[in-house]
Amino acid sequence: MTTWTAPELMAVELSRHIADGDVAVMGAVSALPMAACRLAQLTHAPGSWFVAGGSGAVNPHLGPTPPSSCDERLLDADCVLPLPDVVMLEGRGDVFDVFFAGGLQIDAFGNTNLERIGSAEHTRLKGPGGVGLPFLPLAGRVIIYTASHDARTFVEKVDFVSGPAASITGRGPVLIVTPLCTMDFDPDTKRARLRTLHPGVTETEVREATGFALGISSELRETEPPSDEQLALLREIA
Amino acid sequence: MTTWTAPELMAVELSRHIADGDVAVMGAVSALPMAACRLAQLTHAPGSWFVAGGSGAVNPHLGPTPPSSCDERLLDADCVLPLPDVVMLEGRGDVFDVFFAGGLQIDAFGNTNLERIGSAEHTRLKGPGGVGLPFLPLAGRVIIYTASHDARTFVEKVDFVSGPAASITGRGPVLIVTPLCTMDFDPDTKRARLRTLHPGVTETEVREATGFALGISSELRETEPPSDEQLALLREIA
Amino acid sequence: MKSKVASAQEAVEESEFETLAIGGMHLHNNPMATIFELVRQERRVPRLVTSPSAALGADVLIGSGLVDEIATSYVGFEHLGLAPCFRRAAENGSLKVSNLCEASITHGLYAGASGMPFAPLPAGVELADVWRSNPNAYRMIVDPFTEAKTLVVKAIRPDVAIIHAAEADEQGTAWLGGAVFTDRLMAMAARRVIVQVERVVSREAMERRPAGATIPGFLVGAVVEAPGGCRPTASHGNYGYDEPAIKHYLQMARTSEGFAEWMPLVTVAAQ
Amino acid sequence: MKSKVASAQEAVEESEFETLAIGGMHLHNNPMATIFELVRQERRVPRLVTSPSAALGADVLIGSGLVDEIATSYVGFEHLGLAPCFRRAAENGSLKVSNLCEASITHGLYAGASGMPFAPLPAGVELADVWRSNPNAYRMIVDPFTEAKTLVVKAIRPDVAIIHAAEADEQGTAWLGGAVFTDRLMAMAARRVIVQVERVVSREAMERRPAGATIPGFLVGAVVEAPGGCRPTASHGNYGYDEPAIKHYLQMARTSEGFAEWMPLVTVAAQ
Repeated sequence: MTTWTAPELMAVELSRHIADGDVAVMGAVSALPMAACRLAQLTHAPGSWFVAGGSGAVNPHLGPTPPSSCDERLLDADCVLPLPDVVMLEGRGDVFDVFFAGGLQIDAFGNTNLERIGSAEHTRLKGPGGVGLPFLPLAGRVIIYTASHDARTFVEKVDFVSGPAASITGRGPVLIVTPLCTMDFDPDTKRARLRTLHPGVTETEVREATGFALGISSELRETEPPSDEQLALLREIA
Repeated sequence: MTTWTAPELMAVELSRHIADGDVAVMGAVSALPMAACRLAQLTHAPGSWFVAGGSGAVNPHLGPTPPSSCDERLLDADCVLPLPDVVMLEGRGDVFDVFFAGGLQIDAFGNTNLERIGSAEHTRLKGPGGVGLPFLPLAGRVIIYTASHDARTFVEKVDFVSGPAASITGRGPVLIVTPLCTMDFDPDTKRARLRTLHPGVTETEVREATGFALGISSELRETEPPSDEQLALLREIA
Repeated sequence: MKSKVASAQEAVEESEFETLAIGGMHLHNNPMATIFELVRQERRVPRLVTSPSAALGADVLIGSGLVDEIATSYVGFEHLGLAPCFRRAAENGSLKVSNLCEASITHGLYAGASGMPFAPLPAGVELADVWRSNPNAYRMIVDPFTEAKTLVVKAIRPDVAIIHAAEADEQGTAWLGGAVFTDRLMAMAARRVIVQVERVVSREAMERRPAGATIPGFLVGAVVEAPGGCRPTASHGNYGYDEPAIKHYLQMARTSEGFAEWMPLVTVAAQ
Repeated sequence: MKSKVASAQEAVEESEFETLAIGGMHLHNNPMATIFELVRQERRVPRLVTSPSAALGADVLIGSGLVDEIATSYVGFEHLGLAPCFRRAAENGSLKVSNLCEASITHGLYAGASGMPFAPLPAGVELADVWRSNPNAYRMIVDPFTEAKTLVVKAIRPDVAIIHAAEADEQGTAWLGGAVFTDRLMAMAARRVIVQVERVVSREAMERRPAGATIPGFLVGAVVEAPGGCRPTASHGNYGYDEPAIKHYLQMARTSEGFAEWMPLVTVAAQ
C-alpha cells in the first residue's frame, strides 16, 4: 500500500481545488500551496496559473519547491512580475481566483489572524503581521491551510482580523485544509463544518482539536487518498 | 572662420545652462535638449544626468541623436527606467533640476501652451496636447526652447496654460532659447526680457518677431558663439 | 491548454467595449494591424484612451469617424507634425477631447490596475488649465491628513486594451522587446487585453525574460500574430518607423478625402 | 565626476533621518552590513519602515534597542519562526508597532515616490482590522466621484532608504540582480538612498541591464561595497540564506541576553 505524509495529503487535497484556468496567489510560508498549484498544472488543470508570493514568479517550475516564498530559485518561471505589480493586481478584484491564506488563529467563519493573540493592551503573543491578508475580500475564493490543527489555532472568534472572511467580489473562504481534515462552510450560517476526515482520523479527534463548535457536512466522507500518480509527481515537485 | 547653424548655436547655448550634478528631463521633439545635455556631459558637466522623454533612457549615449524622444536607439544608455517611473519621479519635486519645455505659444511670463490657439469654443488651431507640461511647477528650473520665433508663438498671454510658469518647488522659467536670441526673466516683473542676441541678429528683428512687450536685460550682449571644441563634439553627438 | 492565438478579426469580434485603450508612444509600437481591423469592422469607439503620447493609431481611428471621445494628453507626430484627423475632428467639434496630462494617464492607469477608485496628483499640477477643461475626470478634494487642497483624477479602467509586443507565447505571456512605455500598465488596468506580436514563440522561449518587460498570460485575452503589425510606425526590437510613409500619410490626411483615399490602400496592403 | 562609493561608516554618518526604510523581503536581501553599522554607531531610529515582509534586518535593529516605532506589515522568519526581538519588544511595549498592510506599504511608497500626498486603497481592504489599529496612517474619506467611502493611506517618504543590490557603479546606478521586491520603489520614494552591493563595477558593465531591475544613480547618495553584506540572509544572484546561522540567531535571540551575546560576535566578524 502506498503511504504518504500529512503534508503530502494536504498538498494533493489543495491541488484538487484548483480548476483549469484559475489564477492563484499565495504569500509567506507557501511551499504547500505552491506544490499544490504545480501539481494541479501537471494533472487536471494545465491551464491554471499561480503567482508565488513576494518573488513575483508566475508559474515557477519548482522541483524542488523552496521553503521561502521569495527564494531566487522561484524566478525560474514562466515569467516574473515585479512585486509591486502583484500587489496592484491583488487590488483589482477580478484577477485572482484563489488566495491561499493561513493564520495563528482561524475562526469559525474563516477569519484569519496573524497579528496577535490577546488584546492590544494585553498581547500574549505578538504575531508577525498579516502582510497581504487584507486583500482576501477581493479574492474569488479563499483557501485556508494550516500545519497546526489545535484549539489555540481554531477559535470561535479571532482576536484580530488580518484576513477577513467577508468578501466583496467573490465567495470568500471555501475550504480549510489541516493535518486532520478538510472543512467547508455552511451556506446558511457561514460557519466552518467538517467536510472530510483524513484517513485514520476520527471526528472526535477533530472536535477535540477545534476550539469552536464544528458543524458537519451532510456529505462527510474520508479525504480521498493521493493517487500513485499524484504522489509521484508531488515528490518530484517538492 | 567657423560657421554654425541656428540649431547648433541653440544646442550649445542650452548646454551652458546645465550645471554639473543637474538632473534634466525632456519630452517630445527633444533632439535639441538631448544633444545639449550630452554636450554638457562631455564638456563642463560630466556629472550631470538627463532622462530622455518617453523612452525612459537615462543618459542615452547618442551619436546620432534620434529625432524621436521614444526611439529605440536611446535605450543604449547608462540605464533605462520604465516610463511610469519617470512620471512618478517628476511628481516628487526634488529629483529633476531642469525641465525642458516648448509650446505652440509661449507668453511673456513663460507659460507655455500646446493645447489650442483660440478659445475652447472657437479653436483656430488644435494643438497636440501638453503631455507632461503640467509638471513644470515641480521642476527646479524650466528652460524653454523653440524653433519658431514669431509673433504667433510669443504672445502676451497664452490661450491655455499647458505648462505653468508658476513654481511651487523651484525657480520656474529661467531661460528661453530661440533661433534669434535668448531671454531671461526680470526678477521683479517676472516678464521675459532680452538677454543675448545671436550673432547677426538685431534687437529690432527680435522685437518684430515677438508678440509681447519685451524688456531688455541691463547686461544685454551677443550670444557667445560655439567654440570649435563644442561644435566638433556636437556634430559627433547630433 | 487552449491557445490564445487568434486572428485580428476574431480578437476584435470578441471584444466588447465602451472604453478602448491603445498602446504605443509617439511613432513607436502603435498596434496598427489590430487598429486597421477595428476600422474594417467599423467598430464604434465610444471612448478612446491613449498612452500619454498617441500618434497614428489614434489618428486613423478618428479619421475613420469611429471615435466619439478621446481621453489623451497628446496626439501628434512629434517632429513630423500635427495629427491631421485629430486636429480636424477636434476643430470641427465632431470629436470630444477629454484632456488629461501625462501624470493623470499614468497614475489613472495605476489606479485602474490597483483597484484604487482614483489617484491624487502631486501639488503643482493643478496650476495648469488641464483639469479645469475636463471636469468629468478631475475633482479637487481636501487631503484628510493635511487639509491641503488636492487634485485627484479618476481611475482609468479600459474595457479592452490593444498593445503591441515583440513576442508572446500561446498562453498569452508577452515580452515587449524595447521600451515599455505605459503599455504594461495599460495591460494591467484593462479588463481584456489584445496583444499583437511580431512572432508567436514557445513557452520556453518566453521564460526568464526580464521581469519588468513581460505581461503574464493570465492578463491576456488574445494574441494576434501580426508581423510588421506596427508599420508604418516602429516596433521596438524589430524595425524603425517608416518616415516617408508617415510623411505621405500626413500629406494625404490633410483632407478627409485624402484620408479616405489612403485608408483602403493601407488596410488592403495589411491583409 | 565624484565617486559615490563610501564605507558603511561614512554612508551612515552622513545620513540624517526620522524615518528610515530598509529593504529586502523575508530571508533575502536584508542589507545587514549597513544595518550592523547603524548598530555600531548606535543610531537611534525614530521610525523604521520596512518592506511588506521584514526579517533579520528589522529584528536586529529592534534587538539593539534603537527603534522607537516600526511601520510594517510583517516581521518574521517565514518557515523558520517568529522574530524574537520584534516579538519581545512589541509584547513588553518598548516598541510601538504601526500596522500597515502590504497594499498600504506598496501604494504608500508609490505615493511617496510620485509626490502624491496619500493613496486610496481598493474597496475591501477596510474589512480587516489593520487600519483601525493605526489611525495615524489611515483615513476614511469619500470618493468624490462615487460618494463611496474610501480608505486612504498616507504617503511614505523615508528620509533614508538602505537597500542591497548585486552591483552598482561609482555613479550609483545599481542593478538588483534578482527579484526587485519593493526595494526599487523604496529607493524611488526616499530622500536619500544608500545602496550596499556585492561588487562595484564599471559604468559600462551597468549599461543595458534590464529596465525594471536598475536604480538610476541620480537617486543614490552612497554606494557601500559589502561583499557578503546580506549574510546570513540571501543576496539574490549571489548566495542563498544560511539556514543554520539563522536558526542559531533565532535560538540566541530568544532572550535579550542571548541577543547581546550574538550581536558583537557578528558585527565584529562582519568588519
